[in-house]
Order: sequence, then structure tokens, then C-alpha cells
Amino acid sequence: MRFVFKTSYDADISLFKHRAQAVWYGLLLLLVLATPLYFVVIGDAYLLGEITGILILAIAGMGLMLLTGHTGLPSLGHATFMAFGCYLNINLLGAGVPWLIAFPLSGLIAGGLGTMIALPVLRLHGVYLALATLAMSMLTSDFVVIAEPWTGGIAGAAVPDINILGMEINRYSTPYKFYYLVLFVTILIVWFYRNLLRTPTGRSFTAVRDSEISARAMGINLTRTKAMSFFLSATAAGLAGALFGHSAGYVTNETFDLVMSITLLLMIVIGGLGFIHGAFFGAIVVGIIPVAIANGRTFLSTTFDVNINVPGLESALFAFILICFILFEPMGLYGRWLKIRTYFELFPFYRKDMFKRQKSYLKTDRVQ
Amino acid sequence: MDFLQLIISGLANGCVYGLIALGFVLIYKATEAVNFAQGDFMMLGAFVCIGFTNHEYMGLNFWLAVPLSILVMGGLGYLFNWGILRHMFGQSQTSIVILTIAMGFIIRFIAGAVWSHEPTSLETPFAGQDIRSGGLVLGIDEVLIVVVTAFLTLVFFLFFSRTRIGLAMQAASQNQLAAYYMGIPVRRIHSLVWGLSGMVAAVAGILFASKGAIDPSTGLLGIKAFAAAAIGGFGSLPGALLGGLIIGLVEPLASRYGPPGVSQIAPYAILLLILIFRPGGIFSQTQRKKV
Amino acid sequence: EQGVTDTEVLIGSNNDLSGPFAAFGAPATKAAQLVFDEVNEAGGIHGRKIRFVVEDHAYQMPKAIQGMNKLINGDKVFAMLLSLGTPMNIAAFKLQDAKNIPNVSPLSAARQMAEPFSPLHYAGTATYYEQIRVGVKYLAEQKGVGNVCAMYLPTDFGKDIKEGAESISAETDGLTYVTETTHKPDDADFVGALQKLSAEGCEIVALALGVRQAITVSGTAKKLGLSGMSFINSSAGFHTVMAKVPGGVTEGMYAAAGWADLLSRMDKPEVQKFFARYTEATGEQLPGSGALLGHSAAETLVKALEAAGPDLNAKSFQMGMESLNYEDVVSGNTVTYSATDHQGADEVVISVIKDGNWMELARQ
Amino acid sequence: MSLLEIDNVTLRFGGLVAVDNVSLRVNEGEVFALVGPNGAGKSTIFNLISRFYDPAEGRIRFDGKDLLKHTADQVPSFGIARTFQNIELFEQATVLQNLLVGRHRHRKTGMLSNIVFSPKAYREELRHREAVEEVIEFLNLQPYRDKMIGGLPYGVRKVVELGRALASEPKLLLLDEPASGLSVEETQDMAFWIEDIQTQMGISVMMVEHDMGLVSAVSGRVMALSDGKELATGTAAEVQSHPAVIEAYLGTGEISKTGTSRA
Amino acid sequence: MNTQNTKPDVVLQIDNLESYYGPIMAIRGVSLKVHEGQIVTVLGANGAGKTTLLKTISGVMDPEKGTVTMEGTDIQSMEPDAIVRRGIVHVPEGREIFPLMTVAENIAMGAYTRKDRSGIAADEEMVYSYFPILKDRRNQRAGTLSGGQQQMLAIGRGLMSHPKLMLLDEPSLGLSPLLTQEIFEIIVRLNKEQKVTMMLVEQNAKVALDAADYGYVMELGRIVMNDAADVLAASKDIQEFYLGVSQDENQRGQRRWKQRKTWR
Ligand SMILES: Nc1ncnc2c1ncn2[C@@H]1O[C@H](COP(=O)(O)OP(=O)(O)OP(=O)(O)O)[C@@H](O)[C@H]1O
Ligand SMILES: Nc1ncnc2c1ncn2[C@@H]1O[C@H](COP(=O)(O)OP(=O)(O)OP(=O)(O)O)[C@@H](O)[C@H]1O
Ligand SMILES: CC(C)C[C@H](N)C(=O)O
Ligand SMILES: [Mg+2]
Ligand SMILES: [Mg+2]
Repeated sequence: MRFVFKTSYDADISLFKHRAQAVWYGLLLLLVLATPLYFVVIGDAYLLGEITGILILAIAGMGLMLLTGHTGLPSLGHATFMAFGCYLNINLLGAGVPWLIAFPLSGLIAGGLGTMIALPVLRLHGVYLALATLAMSMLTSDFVVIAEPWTGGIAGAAVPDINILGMEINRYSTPYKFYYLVLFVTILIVWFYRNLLRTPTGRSFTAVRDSEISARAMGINLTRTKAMSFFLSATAAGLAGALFGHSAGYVTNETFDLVMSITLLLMIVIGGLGFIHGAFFGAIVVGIIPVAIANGRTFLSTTFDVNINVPGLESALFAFILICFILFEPMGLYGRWLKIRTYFELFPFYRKDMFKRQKSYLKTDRVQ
Repeated sequence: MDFLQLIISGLANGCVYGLIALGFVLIYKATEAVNFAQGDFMMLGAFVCIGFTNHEYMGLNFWLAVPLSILVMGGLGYLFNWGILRHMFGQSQTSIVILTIAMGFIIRFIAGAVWSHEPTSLETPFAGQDIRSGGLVLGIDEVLIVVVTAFLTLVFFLFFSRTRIGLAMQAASQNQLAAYYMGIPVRRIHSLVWGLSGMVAAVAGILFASKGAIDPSTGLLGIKAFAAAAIGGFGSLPGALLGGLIIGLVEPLASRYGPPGVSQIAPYAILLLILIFRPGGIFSQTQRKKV
Repeated sequence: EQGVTDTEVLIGSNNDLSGPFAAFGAPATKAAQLVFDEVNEAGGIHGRKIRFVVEDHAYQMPKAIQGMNKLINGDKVFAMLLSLGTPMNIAAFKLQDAKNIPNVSPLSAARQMAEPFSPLHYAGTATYYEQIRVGVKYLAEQKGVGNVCAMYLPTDFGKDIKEGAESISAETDGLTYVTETTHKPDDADFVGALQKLSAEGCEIVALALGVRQAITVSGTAKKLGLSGMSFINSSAGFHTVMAKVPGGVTEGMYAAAGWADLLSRMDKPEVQKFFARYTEATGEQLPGSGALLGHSAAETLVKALEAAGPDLNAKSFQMGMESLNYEDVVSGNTVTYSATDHQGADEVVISVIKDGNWMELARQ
Repeated sequence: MSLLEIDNVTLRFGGLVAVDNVSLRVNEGEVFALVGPNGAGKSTIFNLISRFYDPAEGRIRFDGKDLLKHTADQVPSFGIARTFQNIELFEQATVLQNLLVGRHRHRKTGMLSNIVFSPKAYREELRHREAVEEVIEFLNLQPYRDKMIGGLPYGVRKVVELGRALASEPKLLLLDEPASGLSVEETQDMAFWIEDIQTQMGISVMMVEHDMGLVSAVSGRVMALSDGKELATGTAAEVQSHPAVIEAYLGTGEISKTGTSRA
Repeated sequence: MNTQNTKPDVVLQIDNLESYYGPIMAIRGVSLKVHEGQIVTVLGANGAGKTTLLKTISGVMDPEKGTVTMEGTDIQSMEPDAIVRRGIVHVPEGREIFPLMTVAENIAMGAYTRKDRSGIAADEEMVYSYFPILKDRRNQRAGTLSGGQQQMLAIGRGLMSHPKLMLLDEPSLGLSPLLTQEIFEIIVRLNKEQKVTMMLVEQNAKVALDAADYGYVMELGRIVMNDAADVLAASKDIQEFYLGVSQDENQRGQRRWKQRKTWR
């Protein structure tokens, strides 16, 4: 166990708990910065594209994590906010707004619109909020159709390439640039997120999550706080949507559907609700499993000439793996990560039973 | 006359939503878990019955196949809880939701693999038989749906409010720990209610499939049933039926008298409106915490 | 050239094996694989065996992007075959075109598959748009009626059907496009919609619904006694199961498609062979429309690869494709490609369900 | 003028009159205790002050301002902080974080400066932490500083709740059964704390408590309530010897942990 | 006085019990015996592990080591509902009522394991006679009761199962002095009249020791003292730290800086 002797309040406030942690995250940063090198060496950027996709998922996941994991508001409608971001970005770019302005702006407007939509349902809790946002998700495709002049409706819309001060960025033709761009946005959002959690705003979010009554008694305005969380959350989702558009190249009314919303929720739950790490762990799992399954299948067929072509097997396998993840780690992968860390920190004093799950019992959600 | 016809078919259709919603509510009332796979359970129930009764499969007598498939589905619901959810006892409801979503994928896969992805009809003895009177057409299937749904709702309503085990189910959902302190076998009760909801799913599936064809993606209907359950007030059995009827009626009315597209928006728009003005649905089951 | 070695040519397909269109995607890829197996057993084409890699996107865009990335950047396929879904195909065009990857016989009869003209895009059959135009016109002439309507899903496919019905009505004297209703894949009750169509005097209804829904529509119309209404499907509804619904529920449904129904042509040996091979390999009862499409697309590809010669690249493949002109016995249509025509089978076959079978009425 | 003035307040739940025409004053610098049988309406009066309920009739004024014109989340900004009978802490947060939320009413930076962690936000954060550390020091909470609430014993939670309320630097502290579930020793500590809160911090205290030992040790005036109605008001000794109070509330035995009741 | 000899029939025996919350060891090798017809009290400061001990007995927590034996059968690995059916009922700390059910339904749930209708009805009457306010509020939702009323409900509900052994975790919590007195009278009466064995955790040590036959003192998860209740009550340590009887009562200023008693 590491004992940290804090000598000033700074120590509590700083981004990292102790020096070693800062070093580890520094190394991680170096690693992600250097990742493309590997792909340059092997001369094949295919998997880099998937990694970029994971980062985009993680951005959206962080958005949802803030709302669901830190404010306690479940949402099955985050694909809607992604749609906002994506279409706003397309339209702003189409109107000649430079990407550097259009991109953040589309996130912010998505956040604003998301908040406006969410305002009337902020009183809701638990299942009801989940179902209200689900309804929102179900209506998204209809509204994309209704807003055809801006969205291309059913026929869809092509997403223009990114142009930063004359530098063209496209997912396929310049995969490295696109990776670094997405990475930059990701890191920026992580930094914002961390800041939020160590300041009053973030604390008011978790307060609302843990006890609305207490939060009010401490002077926290529920509606405002929830709206704020929705705004930030939808903004992140909007930015992810805009990036997703760039990575897809073409979007239609069916792109941002309920499945996408569900995937996001799924992601943060198996990643670990209530931890920034959770968004990344979840994105990695959700992003990698399908790639692994697909490549595994191809590998089987090329190397062993075993052709597995059962319709829906991928989805079922994916679902099966998810079930295993949840069964064996209901607190999410972040929980598993903590255990592994504790094991090394306590070595050799770790007891196997240390994390044995104690019996736990739920109480009703219907008393709020 | 047209209008009446519209209402009748709307009611029949609403009952299907109501029946699926009933399945959600059963589970919610007893465990507070939300089963995202209820629609898929229904689909599976229909396919199981098809497997028993259709000629290309086992070709059993329909009236034998129906109870058989209800039993099989009840067993599957029980097993699902026993084999998977039981290990999640006391964990957050969100994890359980994710599990049921994943289960939905697997059920769809199994149904597709066993019965193919193509639409299949259930061979019922009353297929295409109608009662006609004064310009009104009433399918036997529709009559059956209405009768069965009303009956099941009533039975479950009485079960939950009058029987000891029904009360114990409600207790178990409100406070699992306290339920154990009272000696209520909470896990067994969970399995039981999952079994019951599997049976209800089978009934819904059979009735639905007898009204038209069914394929592995039919489970999508579950989403509209969600809306129904929430409109009625998640956790209220009569609410589930009412919510189902509301959606069932609004849809055909909107597509008959509204501009194209409204009928698909309507269920969700109604859900949002109701939740805005009555955050717990019509028969609200929520309560403010006293401090 | 990517995806081509001396011993192998790699073909990709981004398909729906488990989503809403799995009823097309799954059998199509199976049937195509059977064709390739046969070719490979016989030694391949110009010494190259065909390896067919299928990805399942379940009709979801994010998965489709992953699949596309894997096929094109990971596996590095030479050509795409039978990729399903209009938006998925359109999204892929950008990347495929940049990498010179031909797109052959996608499982989408949208107009964008062959328009605007691109040297790399080859549509298999007539478009939905064309199909429904021909079908509506034929029905109107046969029945001597003029009020055209549409029931459709708000997808690209639905849009093509609706626009086809609308445009033919506008162009033809005596035809008027009256009204329309839209639906969602989970709609299960059509009484309101049919009452509306009947109240507004619809006589020909162009359908762009899921197969299950089309069956229900037909049943409901029968029940309500709406005998004055004829329903016409495009190729998406020209499915064998449609005809096989018990109780005669779908009797009298029409379909205008780019090929002819298999069962009505069982006398041809090629058809028999295909039937036998497919049912034996898959254990299914009969090859449906998806299998049919998969088979002909694979045949087209094989023929084009042969015609392209041993020196295989995008250019030679284009030459090969554009030289094709043959009778596809299994599909019952003629496949022609040329430097200006990138749509294989141009005919539209109109059929009707009679006694539980599709029966060919006319073709043009 | 008194700090808190409650005039003729009535609240009904359906047919039940939970608070029946109650009037009371809490003066600046005073410890005022509410006692009474279970269900008398004591917690409900707290909830009325916190604006969780709207009274059917009556006025509630604080510092001369009409509280009824404000919402629950505005109440703390006047300088009113409270604890709950059944403990309402933020379970998934540490003791430190709980106390920091208590500082919410003093926050001066907005969301934006929080997100970018502006120097201003940084300085504010330092100030909050200093204030909170003082509370931790005062209540001897150091051993629990970074512990999750979920794993703390009942008694510690009670103290954390007091700390959270104190962290907001209120003028009036509402304590709902502060000593329930505390051991003798802890109850004595609680008495000392309340005394210090009153005398050294100059905070007025209104408390509900069943331990008459604690009540008589710390409170100036006591009001006894029964069935929503006032029974008696006066010093602890006066109220404790009031026959109606003895009959409805105290009984004959001596029930107090600290053993100093019955002056 | 040696209770072990006078009352040979042990209802509950605990040997070397260890319980954990994840990595935290809350019960560190506790052994004790409860004899039939006894009232046993467990005293201890906050966080001593009293609640954990009761939870481990009633099966809502699994011990990691040690045994809990009821009338000769090991029950430590059983599900809590099975333990209730063997006759142990636990009135928990923090009430744990069913908030959306009415008072009457809550009470009915207390008798879940029983089948004898007349017995149930009689016990219901008994509970209502102990707590008349509950009868008045029969149809009120339990979640809206006042804190003390909920505590009465929890106790009343516990009585409904007609147990052999009752585990009471701070039964007086939140009750008025009058009711606290009554509760202990009820406990003693049930013990005398119906021979219900009681295991009682209380912060109100004076009342608890008055009612109890035997007492255990817990600190930091261990039992540090045990003896007959009157012996304990006379002990100096107990008097000082649990009964608040202090020698230098007037010198508050001094007392508040004194070290807390720990038995380490
Ligand atoms: N939401 C509510 N609905 C109905 N009755 C309520 C509600 N809240 C409180 N009551 C009733 O109002 C009365 C007063 O409750 P209150 O909580 O104020 O009691 P209290 O004096 O704090 O008692 P205790 O000492 O037991 O905490 C009780 O009889 C209670 O049952
Ligand atoms: N859920 C939990 N997670 C982690 N640790 C816990 C948990 N519950 C209790 N503990 C720890 O276990 C120890 C014993 O707690 P327990 O609740 O049994 O004490 P207690 O004697 O009942 O105290 P109190 O008088 O406050 O009720 C304490 O140190 C506490 O910190
Ligand atoms: C197989 C087809 C019905 C697929 C559909 N045409 C689509 O474009 O999405
Ligand atoms: Mg109270
Ligand atoms: Mg305790």
C-alpha cells in the first residue's frame, strides 16, 4: 500500500495523486503518441483506423459517463446528440465555416439543443428517464427525415473532409493525421473532465447522483445542475458525432439509431460506471471485440480452411462476451483494473478473498 | 362503421403491446429489473410454438403445442434467471439491463439459426376465420387476444395484490435485504417471476404470430411495449394494459386521419408528453422520499 | 494490385447476416460461396482461387464502417461483391473508388448503385425505381385503373419506390398519384393505413415494406374486403416465402423485379442443379430470392474475371465486365454490360402469386 | 427580532394534521430543542424550514426574510444547514468530498472556469479545502478523511453529516436527532461540539433529540410537541417536569445515555 | 455467577468467526454462546462490529472463517431466508421497511414464514396493542412514517415471525424515552412469557444491561469482555465508557481531551 503524506492542500487538488501516477500517465501519453509509428513501420494503417474509432467512441462514452456515471441520469438517447453534432458540423462546413470553428461550434450547439430537449424530462428518474431518452432516440431518424434540407434525409449526406488551415485530413487518405487530431480532442476532453471532477461543478453532479434530497439541502439546484450535466454530456457526444461523421464519410437517417445509443450505454457499464477510465475500457472492449471476431474468422478460414458462416454469429458472440464480462465483473473493467493494481501494490500480502464479492442487496428505485 | 373497425383492430393490437408490457411489468414489480429482451422472449415463444405445430417441424396438434410452448418458455425464463441473473443478485440494475440486451442478441441468433430469418406463419386452426356482422370483421385471433389479455391482466393483478407470494414479490423488489430478513426466498421468487414472464411472453408471441407472420426481428416490438408500460406507469399491471391500448389505438387513428409519418411518431410523442406532465406515468408507482 | 496474387483473388462483401435484411444477405452470400467453391474445385480462374470474405454489419452504420475498413484496408480485397444496403454502399464508394476497387452487384437496387456512371460501379439488376415504374404502368394498363398510392418504409429503398410510383403517375396520362402512408419496421397493424388508402380511392398500391409486413398488409386487405386494391412489390418483396404463406393470404400480390421466380422454371437443368446444390449445402428447403441474387452476382463476377484475362487489375476487370453478355438461366434474365451500361440485367419481370406460387406475367 | 420565526404553521398530509398551528422563535446564538413523541411532527417542521414541504398556512421567516418565497435549494444560501434523521450522505464519495459539497453555497466560480481550472477556480478550491480541513479537525474526522461513506459505521456517519452542515458555515444549524445511534462517549462529544458550535462559532442551533440528557446539557429553550401541537415551551427542566410532557413523551423511567437528564 | 452451568441448552454458538467487507476485517475471531431463554446484549463503540456480527448470524453476510451453529446445525453458509425459517429473526439497524407497502402489508410480510392463520392474527393484534399508532396508520405507506414509527414497525414486523431467537440491532434508535422504556419492557416480557431468546445490540447500555442476563463487549471486531449483566454493570470500565458514570463529571474541559478507551 502506498502511503501519501500530503503536505499541502495542493496535493489533494492536483491532477495526479502522486509522482508515480504522473509518470505512468506520462508513459501512457508517450505510448499513444508513438502508436502510429508502429503502423508506419508495418506500412498498414488498417488497425490504426480502428484505434481512432475507439477514441471517438471513448469521447462519446465520456459524455455519457458524465451524465450517467457521475450525475446518475441514464440516457438511451445519446446517439441523438451525436446526430446533432454530426449534422451541424456538416452544415457549418457546407456553409463555408472553417473546420476549426465549425467543429467546436457544432459540439456546443449540440449541447445546447440537447439541453433544451432534456429540460422537460429532467424531473424524471431511473427507468422513466431511460425510456424518455429512448423515445427521443426512436424519434431521431424521423426528425432527420423531416429536416431533410439540412440532413439529406433518407438519401443521406456526405461529410466533407477536414481542412485545418490548408491541411486536408481524411480518415483514409491521411489516417495518421486523423488519428492525431482525434487523439488531441480526446486528451483535451479528458483534461476538462478531470478538472470538472476536482471542482465544485463536478462535485455537485455526484451529489445529485447520490442523494437528491441532500444535494438540495446543500443548496444545489437540481434542474440547473442536471441541465449543466446534460449540456456538457451532449457537447461531448456532439463532438464525437462530428468526428464519427468524418470517419464514416457518409451518414443517413439510420446512422444514429437506438443501437448506437444502446452501445454507448453498454460501453460505459462494462467499462465501469462512475470512472473516466470506464469510458475507455468500455470503448476498447466494444471496439475490439467485433474486430477480433471478424479477423479471427478470416484467420480460421485462411489458415485452417474452416469457414464459419452462421448468420448473426458475430452479434451473438459479442453478446456472449459481454455477458461474461458483466457476470465476472459487474462493477466494470475499472473494478478489475483496481484489483490488479491492488494485487501488485500489496504484493505479497494480497488475499484471494480480498475482493470476494460480499452479498449485496438492492433497494427500490421508486422512492426518490 | 369504418371507424368502429379501426377501433377494434386498434384494441386487438394494443392488447399485444399490453401483453408484452405485462411481461416487463411482472419482472419490474418483483425485481425492479427492466427486461430488454421481453420482445425477443415473445418472438422466441412464437417460434417455439411454430416449431411444435407447423408441418415442416414437429406438426403437433395446435392445442397441444400451445401449452407445451408456454411451459417451455416458462422454463427458459426460469433458467435464464437461474443460470445468469442469479449470479448478478444485488448488482446494479443497469448491469442487468445490459445482460438482457445481450440476451436479446443471443435469442435472435438462436431463432434465426433454428427457424431461419425468413418470416414464418403459425399454423392455427382459426387462421383466417372471421366473425362478420353488419359490415364489421372480427378475426377470431383478435377476439382471442383481447380476451386472453384482459384475463391475464386481471389474474396477475389479483395475484400481486391478494396472494401472499404476490405481496412477497412486491416486498422483494422494494427492499431485497428486508425481504430476506422476513424469510422470503428472494432468489427463488425471482426465478419464479422470470418463469411467469416467460409464459406471458409465449402467450403474447403465439397470439401475435397467429395474427400474421413472425421473424427473428419481431422482438423490436418490445420497444413500443416499453412505451406502453411507461405510459401506464412502470410497475402497474392495469397501467401496462392501458398504455398498450393507448398506443394500439393511437397508431391506426393517426395513420388513418393524420399525415404520413405521424403514426410512427405518435407512440413516442405520447410517451414523452405523459412523462413530462406525469413523471411516473398514468398510474404512477413512485413516491417522494421522506426524510 | 491489391487482393490479387498468382494463386488467389480476394473478394469482399460487407453484408447483413443478422440484421433486418438477413433474409437477403445470408442466403446470398451462401449461394455465392457455392459458386466460388465450384470454381475453386475446378482450379480457379487463370490459376487463381477465389477467396470470399464476408463481414456482417447487421445493417448498422458503425459496424459497416468497421467491416469496410477491415475488408479494404485490412484484408485488402480486390473487389466488393453483393454488399448490402444502400447507405452502406454509398459510404463505401468514397474509399473504394480511391483505391480502385470495383463494386459488383450490390444487394441494393437503389439508383445510386449505377448512377452517376462510374467505371467501378456495376449494378446487378434493374433499380427499384425502374421496377416499380414498369410494374405500376403494367398493372394500370391491365386493370384499367388510374389511382396510384404507396406504402413505404422511410428508407432509401422506400424513397425509390415512392418516387418511382410518383414519377410514372406524373408521366402517364390517366394515372394519378393519390396518397401515401409510411411505416416503421416494427409496425404490425395496417388497418388504419389501408382504410385511409381505400377512402382516398387507391387502386394500385406500391409496397416498400418488410416481407413480414407485406404479408400482413395483404391479409388485412383481404379481411377488410378491399378487393379493389392491387398491391405491387419491388424485388425486395419478390420473395419465395411471400408466396408460401398458408391460407392464401397473399394470393394476388404482384411483384416487379429484376429476375424471374425459380420454382416456375424448375424444368431447366441449370435451375435444378442450383436448387439441388443449394439445398444440399445449406439444409434449407429451397433457395429463396437472396440465394438467387447471390448466385447470379457470383456468376457475373466469375465470368468477368475470366474475361479480364490472366493479368488482373481494375482496368482489365473493367474490360472484362464491360464485355459480358450472357443468358443467366438460373435467374431467368439476360445480363449485359457495356462501356455505357453498368447495369447487368435490364429487364423487369412482373409476377403474381397464384396458388401459392409466383407466376410470371410479363417482362420488359 | 429572532433569527428564525415560525408563525402559525400548519401542514396536512391528506387527513392527517402533521403540524398544527405551530409558532416558534429561534434567537440568535441560542440552542433550541424540539422534543416530543414519535410522529409528533418534529422532522416535518425541519422539512418545512428546508422548504421540502409547503405549509398549508402560516409564515416562516429567517433573518427577516420570507423563506416561503424561496425554493429548497435557495434555503442554504441564507445560512441554514441541516442534518437528517436517517442520514442522507453521498454514499459513493469520500468524507472529504461530502464536506466539500457542504461548501456549495460559497462557490464563486462557474462551470467554465471549473472546466479549464482557471487560477480563480484554483484559489477558490484552496479556500474550500482550508475551511473543510478545519471542520475535519474540529470533529476529529482525520482517520476517515478519505474513506468512502458506504463503509463507515453509523456513528461516524452521523458526525460526517454534522461536518457537512458545518462546512457551509451556517447561521442556523438544524440537527435532526444528532445523538441517535451514538454511544455514551460519542453523545458526550456531541454535547461538547454543540456547545462549541454555539459559543465559539456563534452558530444558532435548532435540534430534535430524544436523549434528554443531551437536551438538558446543551439547550437553552425546549419546545415539546405532540400530535403536531405545542405542548409546552421553556427551559429543559421546565419542560421535563410538565405533566403532559411526562405523560406523552418521557414516561417514568430515566432513559438517557449520558445519564445527566432530570435536572 | 456462571450461566453456562445453570442453562445448558445452547441456542446459538459462534466459534472463531471472521467477517470481511472486501479487504476490511470487521469481525476478528469472535466466539460466543447464547443459551435458551437468555437475553444477551452486545455492547461496543461505533464500528466495533456489532452490526456485522448480527448480519453474519442472520446470513445476509457470509463469514470467511468460523462457524455459526444453531441448535447443533451449522447455519453460516445458508441463505438468509432459510435461517429465518429455522427461527432466527433479525430486526436490523436502519429499519429496512418496505417503503411502498402499507403498514399492514409490512406486518403481514413479517409472518411470511408462518402458516397458522389464527396464530398470525393473534400476533397481529399483539403488535397493534404494543404500538397502537401502527393500527391507526394501518393503511399509510410505510415509507411516509416518521423515523420512530418506522422503528416500531420494524420491531413489530420482527415479532410477527414468532422467532426462537431474536436479533435486535439498536431497537431504541429514534424512539422517544417513553417508547424506549416500553420496548425494553416488551423485550423482557416476550422473553419471560414466550421464551424468546434475545440477542440485543444497544448504545443505550444502561437499559440494555438492565434487561439482559449476560453481556459481551466488543471492540474493533473482538470480544474484549463478557460476563453476567449485573457484573458488567458494576465494572468500572463499563461504567466509565458505556454508562457515562464518570468520576470527574464537573471537569468537562478535562474530560473531553481524555483518550478513548481501547483494549488494544
Ligand atoms: N409524506 C407523508 N405522508 C403522510 N404522512 C406523513 C408524511 N410524512 C410524515 N407523515 C406523518 O406525519 C407525522 C409527523 O412525522 P414526523 O416525521 O415529523 O415525526 P417526528 O416528530 O419527526 O417523529 P420521530 O421522532 O419518530 O422522527 C407522522 O405521523 C407521520 O406518519
Ligand atoms: N459496507 C461496508 N463496507 C466496508 N466497511 C464496512 C461496511 N460496513 C461496515 N464496515 C466497517 O466494519 C466495521 C464494523 O462495522 P459495524 O457496522 O458492524 O459496527 P457497529 O458496531 O455496528 O457500529 P455502530 O454502532 O455505528 O452501528 C467498521 O469499522 C466499519 O467501518
Ligand atoms: C436487400 C434490400 C432489401 C436492402 C435494401 N434495398 C437497402 O438498400 O437497404
Ligand atoms: Mg423525526
Ligand atoms: Mg451498528
